[in-house]
Amino acid sequence: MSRNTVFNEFVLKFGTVNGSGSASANFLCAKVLFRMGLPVSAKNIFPSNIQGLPTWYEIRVSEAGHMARRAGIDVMVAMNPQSYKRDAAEVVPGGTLIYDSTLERRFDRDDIQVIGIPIARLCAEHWTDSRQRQLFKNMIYVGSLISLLGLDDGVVEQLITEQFKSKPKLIEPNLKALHIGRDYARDNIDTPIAVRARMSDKTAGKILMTGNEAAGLGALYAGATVATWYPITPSTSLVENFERHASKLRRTEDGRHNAAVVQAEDELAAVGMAIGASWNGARAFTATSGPGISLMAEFIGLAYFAEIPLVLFDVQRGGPSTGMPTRTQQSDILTCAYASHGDTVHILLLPGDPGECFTMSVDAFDIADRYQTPVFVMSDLDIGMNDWVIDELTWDDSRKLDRGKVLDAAALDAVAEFARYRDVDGDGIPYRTLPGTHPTKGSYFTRGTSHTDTGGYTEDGRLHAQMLERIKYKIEGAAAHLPKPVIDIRDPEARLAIVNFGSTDPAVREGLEELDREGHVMNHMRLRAFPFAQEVRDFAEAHDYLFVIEQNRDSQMRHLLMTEADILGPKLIAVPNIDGMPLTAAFVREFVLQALRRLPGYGEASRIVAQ
Amino acid sequence: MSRNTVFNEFVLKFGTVNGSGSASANFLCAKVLFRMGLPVSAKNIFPSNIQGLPTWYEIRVSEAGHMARRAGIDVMVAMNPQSYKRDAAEVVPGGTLIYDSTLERRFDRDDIQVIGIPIARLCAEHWTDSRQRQLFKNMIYVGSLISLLGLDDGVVEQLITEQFKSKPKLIEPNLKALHIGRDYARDNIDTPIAVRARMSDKTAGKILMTGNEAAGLGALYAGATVATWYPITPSTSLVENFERHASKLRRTEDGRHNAAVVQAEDELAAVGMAIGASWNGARAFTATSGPGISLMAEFIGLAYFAEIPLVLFDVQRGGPSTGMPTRTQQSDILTCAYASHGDTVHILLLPGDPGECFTMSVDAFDIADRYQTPVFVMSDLDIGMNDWVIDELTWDDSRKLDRGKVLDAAALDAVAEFARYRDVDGDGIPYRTLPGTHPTKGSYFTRGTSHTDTGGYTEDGRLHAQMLERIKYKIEGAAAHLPKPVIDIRDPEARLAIVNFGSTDPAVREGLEELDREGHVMNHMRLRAFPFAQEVRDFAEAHDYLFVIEQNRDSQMRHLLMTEADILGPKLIAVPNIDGMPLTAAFVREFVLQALRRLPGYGEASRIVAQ
Amino acid sequence: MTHIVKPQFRHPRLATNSQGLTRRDYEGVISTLCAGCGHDSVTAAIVEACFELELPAHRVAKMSGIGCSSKTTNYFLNYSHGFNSVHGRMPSVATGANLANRELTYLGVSGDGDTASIGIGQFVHAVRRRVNMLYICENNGTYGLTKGQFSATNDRASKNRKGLDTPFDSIDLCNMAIELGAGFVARSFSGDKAQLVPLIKAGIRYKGFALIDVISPCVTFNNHTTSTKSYEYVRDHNHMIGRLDLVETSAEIEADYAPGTSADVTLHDGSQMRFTKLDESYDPTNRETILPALERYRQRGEVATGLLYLDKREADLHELIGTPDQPLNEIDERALVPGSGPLAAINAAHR
Amino acid sequence: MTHIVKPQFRHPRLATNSQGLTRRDYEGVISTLCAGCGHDSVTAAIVEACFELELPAHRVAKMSGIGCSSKTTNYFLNYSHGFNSVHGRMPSVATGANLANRELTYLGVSGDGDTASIGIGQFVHAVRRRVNMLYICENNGTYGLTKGQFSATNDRASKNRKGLDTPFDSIDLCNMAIELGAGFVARSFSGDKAQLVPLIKAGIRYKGFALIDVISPCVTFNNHTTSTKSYEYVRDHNHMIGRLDLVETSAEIEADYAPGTSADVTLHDGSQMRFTKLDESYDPTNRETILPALERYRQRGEVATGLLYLDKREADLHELIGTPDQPLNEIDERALVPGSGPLAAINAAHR
Ligand SMILES: Cc1ncc(C[n+]2csc(CCOP(=O)(O)OP(=O)(O)O)c2C)c(N)n1
Ligand SMILES: Cc1ncc(C[n+]2csc(CCOP(=O)(O)OP(=O)(O)O)c2C)c(N)n1
Ligand code: SF4
Ligand code: SF4
Ligand SMILES: [Mg+2]
Ligand SMILES: [Mg+2]
Repeated sequence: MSRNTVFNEFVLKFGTVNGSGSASANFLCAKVLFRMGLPVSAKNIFPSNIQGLPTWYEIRVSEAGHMARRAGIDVMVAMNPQSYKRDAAEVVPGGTLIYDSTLERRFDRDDIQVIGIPIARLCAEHWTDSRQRQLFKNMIYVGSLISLLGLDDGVVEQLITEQFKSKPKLIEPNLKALHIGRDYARDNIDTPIAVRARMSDKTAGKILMTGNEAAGLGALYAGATVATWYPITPSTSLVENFERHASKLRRTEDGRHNAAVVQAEDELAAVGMAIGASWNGARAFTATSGPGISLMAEFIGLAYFAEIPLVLFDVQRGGPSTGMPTRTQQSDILTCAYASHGDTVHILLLPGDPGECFTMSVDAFDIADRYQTPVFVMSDLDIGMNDWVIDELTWDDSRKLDRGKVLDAAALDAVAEFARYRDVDGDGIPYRTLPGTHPTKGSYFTRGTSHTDTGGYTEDGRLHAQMLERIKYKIEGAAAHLPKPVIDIRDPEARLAIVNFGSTDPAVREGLEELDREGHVMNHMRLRAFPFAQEVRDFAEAHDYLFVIEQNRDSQMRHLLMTEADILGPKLIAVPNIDGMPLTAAFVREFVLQALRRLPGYGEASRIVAQ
Repeated sequence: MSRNTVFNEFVLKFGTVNGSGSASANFLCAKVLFRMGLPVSAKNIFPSNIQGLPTWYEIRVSEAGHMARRAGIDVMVAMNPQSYKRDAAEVVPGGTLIYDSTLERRFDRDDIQVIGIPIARLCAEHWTDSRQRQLFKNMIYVGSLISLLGLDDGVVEQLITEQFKSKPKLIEPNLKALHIGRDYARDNIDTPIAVRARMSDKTAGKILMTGNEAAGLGALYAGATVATWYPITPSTSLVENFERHASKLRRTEDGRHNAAVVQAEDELAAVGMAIGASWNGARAFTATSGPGISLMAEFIGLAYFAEIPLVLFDVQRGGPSTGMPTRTQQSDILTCAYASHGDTVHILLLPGDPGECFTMSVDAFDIADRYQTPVFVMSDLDIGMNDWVIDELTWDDSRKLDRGKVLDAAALDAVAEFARYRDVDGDGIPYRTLPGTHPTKGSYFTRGTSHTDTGGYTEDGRLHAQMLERIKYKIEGAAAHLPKPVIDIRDPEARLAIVNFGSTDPAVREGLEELDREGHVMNHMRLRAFPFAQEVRDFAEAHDYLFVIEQNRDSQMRHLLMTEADILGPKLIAVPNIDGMPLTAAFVREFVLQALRRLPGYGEASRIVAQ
Repeated sequence: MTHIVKPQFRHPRLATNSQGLTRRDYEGVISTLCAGCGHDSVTAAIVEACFELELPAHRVAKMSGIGCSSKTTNYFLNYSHGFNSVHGRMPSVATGANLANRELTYLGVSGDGDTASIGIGQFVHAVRRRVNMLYICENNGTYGLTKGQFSATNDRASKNRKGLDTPFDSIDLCNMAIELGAGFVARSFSGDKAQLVPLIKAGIRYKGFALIDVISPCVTFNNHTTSTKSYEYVRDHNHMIGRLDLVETSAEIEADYAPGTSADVTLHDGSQMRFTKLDESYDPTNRETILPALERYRQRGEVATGLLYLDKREADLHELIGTPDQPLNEIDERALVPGSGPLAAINAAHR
Repeated sequence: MTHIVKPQFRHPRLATNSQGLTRRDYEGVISTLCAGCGHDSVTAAIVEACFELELPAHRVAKMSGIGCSSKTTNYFLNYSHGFNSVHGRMPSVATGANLANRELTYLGVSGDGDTASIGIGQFVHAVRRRVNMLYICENNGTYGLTKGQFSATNDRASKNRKGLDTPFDSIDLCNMAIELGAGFVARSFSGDKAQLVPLIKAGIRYKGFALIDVISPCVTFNNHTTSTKSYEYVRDHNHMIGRLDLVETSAEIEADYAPGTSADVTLHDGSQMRFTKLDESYDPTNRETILPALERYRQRGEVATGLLYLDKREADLHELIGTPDQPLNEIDERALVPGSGPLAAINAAHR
């Protein structure tokens, strides 16, 4: 340990081959650091294939709490010769690269510290079975990090013991491999590396969870009973998590569980089933990604126009088309906001981390039932599949599900006339009934064709227009009851602000701090729902320019801010990012600085006093 | 004929039962008036069913050339008791209603002239077969219009003779029925009616054609050889017309014809086939309406990203969902402009009448080939299925098809390296090759996943970003080469203008004239393509306010003008219309006047001089 | 046009069933189909079957796609909820509805375009999932509502109104369903109410996926002499392979019958299906022999009607995937929402 | 990761065929599939078959959907254009491509998810249209690329890695294709190159829709002992019903063979398919007997492989709809654009 060692602020990256078992070893490291009390952010950068290609895992450790991805690797564990070149190039000057020195390699960098550990040889010395030789390699490099990086011995061993609880025979050899790595590094490497982890206390009350697990749990807590889906990266694990938790938490006495999960034949069927179930009074949802949304478009229009509650999770990935299935983007915003032909506008919820995936997932069902309309939860690969540090999940046991305006048999007996599509309360929201409720009252005909307020078929254009206007009014009315934007007034005098949503938030917040340090204080609004609340307009009103940061090419949220929040285009500065990687603060800072230079009067320092 | 008779300016409407054979009788009347030298506009208002429901046919005659639909019926031929009430209510005071007086009826209107003709009785007297009795009823009311309205005897008889050319046996009884009606009216009705037709010369060089026929012909003239489609109102007749004309004009020596028309199993397959054919070098297209576009979304994104030429006709109908399948709207604008998930922007052509359906259909294929991207021709039910008076179709025999950048074997031999997705010319448009061209050069792999410029698979986010930026640049470059807006500077000083597109044009032009007469002179721009040409921005720049008239609820074109032509929202006054009927000048006038009252400084008279 | 509800005066002499409902109560709004359309006869048969089964009308959910045929769900069972979804996708909506509440009766009506073209994928998978529903395909070999294009069930020999041939072999929905392991597969003819009503009754009672492919002529677009889906053609070529009766009460079940000509199958609810063979050699429960038998009829140009196939293992989607007995849409919130308790363990597992 | 082109040095001793191409010339870029994946063996068989057929590689169009299997079109025939379209929709893209140019050879590769789930509708209709192509389904009973979910071809008896049953009956693509009247239907096994190569050759030569359903184990997700799509299971239960050879030259055709054990069918291009029966009673040209025969194998738990069905009427979509002989994409502009002349008549007809 040198005097200049940086503690608890670094990026550790693993370059491995997929399908080689490295994923769980890498996750183990993230968990160890987390248990050491350190905020970590773990990004899995994996190929769209199953085995044999380069894959990476980045762990940023930041005691200060910066949880965005950060470029510039401090410690690279380069276990994949295919990617040596790229991996070496990413290491910061003075950083460290650890590789398997069983065969000699050169990395063409004099400015980094290259540490060779003869991992394959060590494995060969201790194991004969080839599968074991392969697997334990991973544990050897983890072990080496105990010595080299300061992973806590006890925490690692504790975690390994927990991990193999159900297969106790595996604990021993894993610990053995761990120790081989630890001891080799301890005994053979004496030059200390520039960064190091040590125990802290910054993760009390926190957990490490993916957004897909949180969203799946949210659906469970929302009382969803029907999940119909079609596998697609990166949304698959959402439904899998729903099912897994349901099978435990919803178990009935006879060993079944109160939920139906059906893998449909495609996305059209998946959403059709969700609509059918929802129409019939179950809370139902589907989860998919961009291509699935495209396929669901026709059905989404039906749900909108026939006013059927529907919850869709869009875990966004790199588009267009099949695009970059294992990379992250926020590029389905326009597609979802206006999904389906004809005039349609849909409610979008925009979770900013896995914690909000949980809460917004629950909210989505209430909102869908209340407004009888599709609700999209717009997650993305970064939130959905990566482990984030979030607050422990909590639940308010007094919370009741809001099933919206559903008339039961008694209520039907009490009303003079039931008209499915009539605006009785002046809020644009009609009452609905469920099939089978009452022998003679409340039945109606659901259709995607134009209809009267009792659900009868009509070709009277004025009635059709009224119906559409009411639906528009209903959805506009929802705006005030959706999750509000999170507004951070860092300086009441600031004339500039950053607007963002979703997974870019850690990068934006870190970027704001950096800009602040350089004299550019800006306010911040993170959007959490569409259609926009009044607060969004007010915030825009209060600033001269808004930098709209989003991970898509065409600045889709900026479009919506112009057209649906009436913010003038020139006020909204587009900050698009489309390389498919989780956003970095550096990107935010650089892009904003560049743009500032082009803004007359704001270039030098933007701590500008209101005129 | 009274002294106050209005000549050649009236609306004649037929209220009949669908499936009763009235459609051809009504069309006959429109043709007669047209051949009498009178501009006519014929609107078929039909139910989404096959037989037994009310259906209407409106013919506006206007020697002055106003071809928009006009409310207020001068002569109503009310042949359907189901709709008597509505039909009578639509007649203008002083107007005429003609009905079948075989059974007595009352119409509760003292302010209109009600003429009874005992049509069923006349039929029963002359024919015994029930089908004939039914059919010839129609010809009897046509005959009565010779006497009552001034349809020209000779022209009618000539047309009947032409119509039954292939079934000459039918000429005689049809003429007989015609004469029965004519003579009965002549001999029994002596009060003249307020409007009348007489010969004129305003249709020289004109024809009467539907947009679907014109678009089908356009595809034929563009050299399209593969048409793949799925039946849907109102687009079906487009492909049917393509096939019908192809079977005559593309006949080969052995009796086949140079085209393949395939009815697919659904819209996904229809567009998939068109993409496959286009990829393989045939000019291919599909035609559909809103629900079909929704279903095609995933494939459209593939064509966009893999850069495959594709022509789609969207004959728009009332949305959302199944909506009003037999009514007109312009509500797929946003859906088509941004069809498919991820970042996509598509070229839209916006024909304003069947004449442009022909020319833009031809253009669409050139543009699709040139830019290697989907091109939508955004027609609608009104243009597509109604007969419009347009200039005769013409064709420049020196015109060559622009097949875009396709390398043949010789060209491949000449290039050092072929890279499918490389921007060689700086216009963002790469070169493509067709399968089977060259034994060893030019093959590449087409995919919807992210790719390098040679078509290889990549997960490198920067390459993906470059690819998407190039495609964006390519499409933006197309803007200058698409059909330009039609700009009518009615007063160079005017600060106000109307913007519209598509089938609303006759109503807008007539409305402009009316407003003009009332002191509100406004300029006019009819959009003809998206992305927008510079002229669109310039026109907006030159005016204070633009009324954007469109047949959808959410003012979708206004959205695009804000976001894609950078026109400030407050300048763009939304004028939405969604009752599913072809637009009227009265709507334009009234809406604009209302809006004017809310515009400070423009309320009184808008002939305002530039400040 | 708004939807026209039939006048609701009650004829004092109309018979009521055990639900206190008359035949009239099983009707819907007035049909807007063409006079003579086969689909209206199917509607009438459904009304009759539901009346005879004494179904509580409101416990039926009527599911359909888009087409003339799909419209008919509005023309029967006014006390039921109906769902006219999108073209070709009724099976998924019906599956979802069924998942939410396994206790209602699901009656799907579709057309040959809706089923065999755009909907064939969903059809196949609904069969495979054994969704407990009766799926009636009103098969006219044409697209009625879009004015007479050929559908995929149109026979190759058949011509359209313009005298053009279908160039392709037709899809036989019954064969396909049998191949996929459907539970109950029948073919019938809209013109034969005596055959159709008991088939509908049995199909409703069957637990699992029941298909009735009803040839239902389109008088406007496909009833000409060269069509194999015309009234005339079907009347002339109809080959009834057997007669089916649903025997509900144990008293009736005891009644004897000529042995050898009949095969009885007891349904899950205790009622019996009595199948009287008209074609000696045809056994609708033998998967191995029926497809070749049907192929022979086809080659002879005969339209085999009746119960074509019955899988006696009545098991539906819910049993296959093991959902609880209680309808999912009726489970109390308290049984669904785990509450704050289990979150402690979940949080702990994520540290 | 960019796509990796194999090193292109030519081994001087590599045999060339009449096209002047070596086996290596029929290869593609390096596979990124899991080591041992069945799909790589199918790729190798395709390379071999194309080499032996002496196909001009650039006259082949490689069509696929999405999945591990669909990726493989990149791993053979580098000189061909490939089209990796969207999930489950390859059949329509292939149909369109074929419409544009009837002279190329269309080779479609798909997976069981791509074909039997999301793609079943397009599959059914491509079969029905008799699109002239060889459609290879690399069937592993699972979704490889999305990590091991059950697919619709997974047998009911089969368990997944977690020991769970598929609750549903499997879809048998061969039976379905036979029922729909496909031209050429075969089943094979990726582990049996000797059987697979001649089937691929014959399937390519057959004019019309040819299906080979190749059981192609997924070593990562569905090769465990309880899977019926594992190497072990298929090896143990493989029942070859016959051996197929493609005999190209008239000289070879003359060569005699043991009579009674073989049935020869002459293809449209003059070559012959020689079918040597291994199961005496199985006649792949008899529609009536093969489905029951296949049902019997199934009940015995046997996987019948070989040429299961052959429709001797070779006729493809183009013949059915009567397109001209010349590929549509090659017809000269002058023959396509009617020019100003005919407009006079058209205009006249609209006055
Ligand atoms: C997505 C979509 N495509 C096309 C249509 C147009 N369409 C309505 S009904 C129909 C065919 C109906 O045929 P079938 O199911 O046989 O019913 P039938 O009218 O013959 O009873 C079509 C193509 C539509 N409504 N939606
Ligand atoms: C529209 C759409 N939905 C889902 C996916 C995700 N996806 C990719 S491959 C695949 C399944 C592939 O299974 P199969 O066809 O059997 O191929 P295998 O990988 O087993 O060879 C799925 C569901 C997708 N790419 N597109
Ligand atoms: S068009 Fe045909 S299917 Fe439709 S209602 Fe008329 S007869 Fe029936
Ligand atoms: S996951 Fe399965 S199907 Fe995919 S490459 Fe690996 S072994 Fe093959
Ligand atoms: Mg039909
Ligand atoms: Mg598979």
